[in-house]
Amino acid sequence: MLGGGQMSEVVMQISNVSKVFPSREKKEGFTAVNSISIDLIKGEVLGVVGESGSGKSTLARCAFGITAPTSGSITILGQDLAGKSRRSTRELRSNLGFVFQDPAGSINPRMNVRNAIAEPLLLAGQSVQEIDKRVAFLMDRVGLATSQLNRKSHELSGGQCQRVAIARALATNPQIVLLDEPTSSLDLSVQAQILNLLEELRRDFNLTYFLISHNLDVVSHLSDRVAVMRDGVFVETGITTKVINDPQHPFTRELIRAYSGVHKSDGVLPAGFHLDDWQDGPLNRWAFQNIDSFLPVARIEASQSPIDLPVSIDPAIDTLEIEASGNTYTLPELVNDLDTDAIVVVRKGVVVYEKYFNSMVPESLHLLQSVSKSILGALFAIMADRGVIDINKKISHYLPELLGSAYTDATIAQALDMSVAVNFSEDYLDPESEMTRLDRAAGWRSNSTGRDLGLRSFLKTLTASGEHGKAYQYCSANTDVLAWLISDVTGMSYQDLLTRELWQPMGAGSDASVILDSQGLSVGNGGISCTARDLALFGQLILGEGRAQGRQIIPVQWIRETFAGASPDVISADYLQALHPGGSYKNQWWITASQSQEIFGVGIYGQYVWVDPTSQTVIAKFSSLPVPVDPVHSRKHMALFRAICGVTISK
Amino acid sequence: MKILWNRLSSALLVLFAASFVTFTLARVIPSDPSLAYIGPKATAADAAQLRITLGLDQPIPVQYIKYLGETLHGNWGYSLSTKQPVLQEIIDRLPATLELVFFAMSFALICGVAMGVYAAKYRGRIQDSIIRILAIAGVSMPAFWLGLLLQMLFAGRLTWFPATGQFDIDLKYDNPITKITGFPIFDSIVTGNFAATVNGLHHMVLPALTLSAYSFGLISRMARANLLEVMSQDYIKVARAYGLSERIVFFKLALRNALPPIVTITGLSTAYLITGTFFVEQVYNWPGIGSFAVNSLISIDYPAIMGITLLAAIGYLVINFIVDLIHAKLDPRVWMR
Amino acid sequence: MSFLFKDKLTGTATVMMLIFIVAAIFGPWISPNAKEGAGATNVDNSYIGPGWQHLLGTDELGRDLLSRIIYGARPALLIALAVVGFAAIIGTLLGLIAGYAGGWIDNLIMRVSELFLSFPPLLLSLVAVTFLGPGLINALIALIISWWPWYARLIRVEASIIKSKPYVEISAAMGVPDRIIILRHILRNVTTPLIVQIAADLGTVILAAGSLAFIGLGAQPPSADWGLMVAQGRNLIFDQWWISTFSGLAIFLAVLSFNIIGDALRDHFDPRIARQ
Amino acid sequence: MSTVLKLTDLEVDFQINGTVVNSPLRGMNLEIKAGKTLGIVGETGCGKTLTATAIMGLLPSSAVQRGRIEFADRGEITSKEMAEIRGSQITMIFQNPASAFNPIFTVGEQLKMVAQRRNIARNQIDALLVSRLASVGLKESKRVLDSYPHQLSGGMLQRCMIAMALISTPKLLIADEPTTALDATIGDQVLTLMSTLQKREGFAMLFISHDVSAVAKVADAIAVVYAGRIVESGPTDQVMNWPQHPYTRGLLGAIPSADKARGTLVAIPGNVPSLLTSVVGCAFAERCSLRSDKCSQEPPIVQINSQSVACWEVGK
Repeated sequence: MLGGGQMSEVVMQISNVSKVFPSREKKEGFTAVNSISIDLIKGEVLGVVGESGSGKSTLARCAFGITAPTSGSITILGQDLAGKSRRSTRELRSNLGFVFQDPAGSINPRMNVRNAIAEPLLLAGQSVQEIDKRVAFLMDRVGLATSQLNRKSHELSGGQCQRVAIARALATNPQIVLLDEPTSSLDLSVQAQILNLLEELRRDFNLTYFLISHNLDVVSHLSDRVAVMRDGVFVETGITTKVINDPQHPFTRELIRAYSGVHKSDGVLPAGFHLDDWQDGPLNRWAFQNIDSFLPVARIEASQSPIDLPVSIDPAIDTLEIEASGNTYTLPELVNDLDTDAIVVVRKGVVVYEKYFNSMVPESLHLLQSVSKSILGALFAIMADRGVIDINKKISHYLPELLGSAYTDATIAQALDMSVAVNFSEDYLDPESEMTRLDRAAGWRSNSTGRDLGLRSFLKTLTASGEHGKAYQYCSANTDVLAWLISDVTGMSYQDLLTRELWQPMGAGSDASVILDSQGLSVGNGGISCTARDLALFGQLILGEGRAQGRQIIPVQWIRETFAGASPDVISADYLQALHPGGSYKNQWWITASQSQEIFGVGIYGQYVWVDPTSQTVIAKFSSLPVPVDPVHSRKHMALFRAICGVTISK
Repeated sequence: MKILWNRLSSALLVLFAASFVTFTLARVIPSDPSLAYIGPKATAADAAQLRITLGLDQPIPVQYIKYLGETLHGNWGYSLSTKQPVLQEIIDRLPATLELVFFAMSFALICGVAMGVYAAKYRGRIQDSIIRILAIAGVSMPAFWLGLLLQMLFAGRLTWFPATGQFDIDLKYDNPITKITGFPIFDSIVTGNFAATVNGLHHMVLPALTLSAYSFGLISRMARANLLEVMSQDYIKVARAYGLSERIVFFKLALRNALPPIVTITGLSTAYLITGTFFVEQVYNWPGIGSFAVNSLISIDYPAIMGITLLAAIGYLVINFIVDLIHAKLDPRVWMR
Repeated sequence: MSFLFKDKLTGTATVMMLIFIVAAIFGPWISPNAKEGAGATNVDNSYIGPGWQHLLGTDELGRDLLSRIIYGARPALLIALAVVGFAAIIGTLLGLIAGYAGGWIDNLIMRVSELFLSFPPLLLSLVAVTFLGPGLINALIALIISWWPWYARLIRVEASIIKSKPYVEISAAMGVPDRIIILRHILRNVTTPLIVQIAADLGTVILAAGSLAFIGLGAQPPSADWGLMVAQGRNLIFDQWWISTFSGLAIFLAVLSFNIIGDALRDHFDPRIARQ
Repeated sequence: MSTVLKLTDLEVDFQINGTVVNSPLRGMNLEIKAGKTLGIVGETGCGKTLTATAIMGLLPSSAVQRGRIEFADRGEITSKEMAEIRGSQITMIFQNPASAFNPIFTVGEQLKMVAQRRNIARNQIDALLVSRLASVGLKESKRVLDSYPHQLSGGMLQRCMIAMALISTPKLLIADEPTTALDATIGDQVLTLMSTLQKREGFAMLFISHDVSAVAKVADAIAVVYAGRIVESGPTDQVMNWPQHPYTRGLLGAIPSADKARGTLVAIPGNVPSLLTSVVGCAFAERCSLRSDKCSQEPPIVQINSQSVACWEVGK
């Protein structure tokens, strides 16, 4: 064992061995083994573990003189193999034994067991009697009956073939044995027999093993020392128990995790992640920024010539003191209190405040939740203006699939203004509410109900609850219907439409993404993720009456209509009036009807785009609040935004 | 593109070497070509004089370079038996042979693939056995003998088809074919010479059938074997597991996968047709390269033999080249390398 | 050997092949008229149709056709064996060297054999026999010239596959000399594909030799050679149809039975294809 | 919870000219609940893959099948009915992704063929495929769809295969050694992906593998198969931690690891039986250390803890 320290005798010395194969693609060739050095100590088992293409077999073949290395040297028992003829090294080679992976291929199919084992003895010039004696001894040691002496490889099982191979490897009493994937093609129960046999023989004959395997279990079981190989180099070498229990290299850790019987999430998903919980805190801190790790998304592409807003940070903003919900906060305190992930303030076209939290960076995408609806509103303005759709037509006119559902008689405009009368409970916490069903249909929650497979099939099941256009009723499904409708009418995917009509024209700096349901339909009600900067840019576009980069992108008329709010004839909702007296919902935007005439888009868990025409300010804010909706959070946000805009006014 | 260039350059090399081999064969081997030229009664002096005239006294490499230069300039020498320029003879006779090969190949390909597919579909049943016997018979059949048999039966006994020739003899008086491309049947169609077309096709049936037997056997066997090979692949199992209909699995997937090797064997069997024409044209007195070749061989007409050999090697190269192109087109793994 | 009788077709072919072999060996003793079979003419009896007297009729020189055909079996089988045998020996030798040695030797041998293969099949033989002069022996040499490259290529591929088998690599790593590796491991394992190829080629060679004889470049009169006999009967095909028909039938049946047996042999040794 | 698949006494024989030459399945009984995973573990030739092939109705013509297959709310289904739901309600992923895709068609063409078969409107297919590829973690869907199989890695192809299996939102996904041909780390990623997808889509899964630890990672319940019959089944934790059948114990004891002293692996003597021989009584008896005279008779199924064990000797 290794414990012997100074007693240890090096039987094989591999120094700076490299092997380069000629390659079609690369002129300099493909480097399978890249300058590896390691010593093999008498009596030890050195295990090399690696995946396919790691170069482990090539290393073994170089070490045992099967192929010549491109550079470096190999010393076996003090002698160098390189450059010597096969004949002159025969004696040295008799100290080496070989066991390969393919049991059947290891034995010449034309030779019987006796002759296969006898081959190395014949080479050593032994007499027939000596050979027969030795073969009988070996057969016994590897657990083969003498009755099998005359069998050929196809008459033996894989395990028996491997026993013959081991017997041949031991024929000349070698010191070092190469085991190249010795059990990889064997069944588990046979593998155990062979592994036990190998250990027994090692002990009895004081053998040194050079073990190569992709199987970490096998290597860690049999080896004293282990080397983890990847892309031609050892990424980690050490005493087996140490490497297994305290791996240093990330690849070793990955390998160990793959072989551990317990199922752990694969590093992309955080501990405790479950599809039914990701929207709630604290998981949402990670999830909102990493939607694409667990849900299918499609790309909304950035502009080729992005607008880079000028930056001039206003230090005054951080010194604000804000009164909210009976407390007084400094602005950083309030921002922190509201679980902010990112906040960007643009005043008169200049970025005056920009902060990121929770490991967000300016390039990070964050889920917009229902702020996505406001983006859809803008897209519909563009499409209606171009005559692609008529918003006063019935939805079923464009989507006959929805005939019979709540959307049979509702118009596009009514859906945009959330005045469709539909049996829909927007209760985020009730597992049987339509909202929860919608989440399941969109793939946002696990679904083992067998129903609501995809948005389309869910939307068809919604029923009308009365006359449309009479009363405001917030219903996320409306927006999903609209996203479906517009991509069906145009024959383009929703993400491509957004790329072409909005994201690129407005000069977005980064790609955004939109979540897809299992059928590939974009989740319009809340599936967009983008950077805080790009959301602010979108707000800026609204503020600038739809113009960007010298082009009118969103029709002015529509923006003015939106600012004007919904018709007073439409019955409003108590919670809306409580928060925004006189406020309303129009074109997928919220209208505050306050003195400053702000409009905004809002998503659950604290996502906002805030547009204040009075102070010419746009605020984009991402958060990961612990609960979807809470009036206290809402009031604090209003206070925060108005305070920021107020600074502007005071200046 | 690089593959294409590699193929082309190696083809040129092969051609160069092939011409050298034929040349060497013609020169090194004992029978002195000059004897054939002047006949057995000539004196030794006559022969020596002729050897100088023909340049046969010079060293072989010199002769070869000279020959190569001449060949490249289109001077393929004069046929010893017809005393005509070899290249002219070849150009005159090539269309007849190519038409024969075209019809034989078309027949072999269509029937071969159809039969192969049919046999694969009914594997192990009586249909399969019958097609198997037909195919083995096809590759075991001496073309010259099959030609004679068909002549005896369909021309001699049944008189359904003419026994020999490309057209009836009177045709050139009654309905002469206007020469456009030199391909008689093609020209007759283009010029609307209906009578000649019918007559030509009528003469075509027996020789084409005879010539196609071998290729038919090869192609049908290969088509069957490959279809079955493909049908046992994992991806076919997957297609079935995903509920694709048997019709789509068999005709859209399997047949498409089996095509590349069928193309290869078609190319190879076209090569067999090249030498096949020698015997078939001989039997049917077909005025093509094949009968010219046999006559040249018998009379040791070495300029003609060398010309024909060179032409055959070129033809073989062209076929292989086309096969490679189609192959690459059919199998993305080839052209993406 | 039971695979030679695995189905009716193969069984029939085996029986047929045995008949040809018997005819080739015992021809002089079993033919109805041994003298005529050997070439003696009997002009009075020329052009007698098939009947009880002469089962297959007589030829233009009055020789009993059946006897002639029985006598023709020997040269047909001999040339097949000789051509395939020599081609296999030359090809195996070169193929083994190329496959095991690799490198420039491999390149040289393979380029040369590719050169021979760049002619359409049989063409090289035709040209060679023309310049060598007609005759059975020359035809044999000519056929060997165009046949050996196929074997070289086959054996080379097989050898290079076997060369990378673990048992060969282990032997080499143990220090076993190349010579012994080639003999002990490689040669012994190429025998199967070699036998399959030989069996498949025997028929084809009979066909090729017949073709040479038919255009007068093979065996010369008065030898009893099937291809030659078809040629001799060619102009009589409409009247004395039996001469060409039966001589050709002999070629056809011989080739057919060899091909069927070749298939059976291949199926037997290569079960992957047989399953289909 | 509803049952998605139930096999009762499923047997398969192979016949040549009317005589049975091989009986690789000798009475499989199993049940898979909606949204759950059943793992089948066993060594070469125990009948794992054949079970999947039989369920899919893809046995070769030389096979004779007996027993009941019940599927979801349809009850017992015939092979004809299976042909209807095959590829839509039941889908399958295979061991070797490199050979499971047709080499001469692009991945996109092959996925489209499957989607078209599912009667999905032509204009929705592209979006569907993009979504499906995105959901299996392939973001560059365009590049993937336009690729030929040989241009993609094994891991990517297996993801494509999973995407293909989910096109029709199946009720049951059969995974036949889905990670065997992949490197361990890649295989582990695929396993994670399958669990995540299962949570989201709610399909039930029949997970077949020779790799006990892979099965333990994903399966809710495990069935250990030996010689064409289940010898032990039960919840994963139970079977992994308290194996009852001597074969299960042997199998788990045979897994090498750093914790086990060298040379002390449980080595079941002998070899996995070939099924050419007909089995009387317990097929494991000849390799079993608990063997008794009774073992020459068919063992009863006994309940121990929450496991069902087919053995005479345990639980006595």
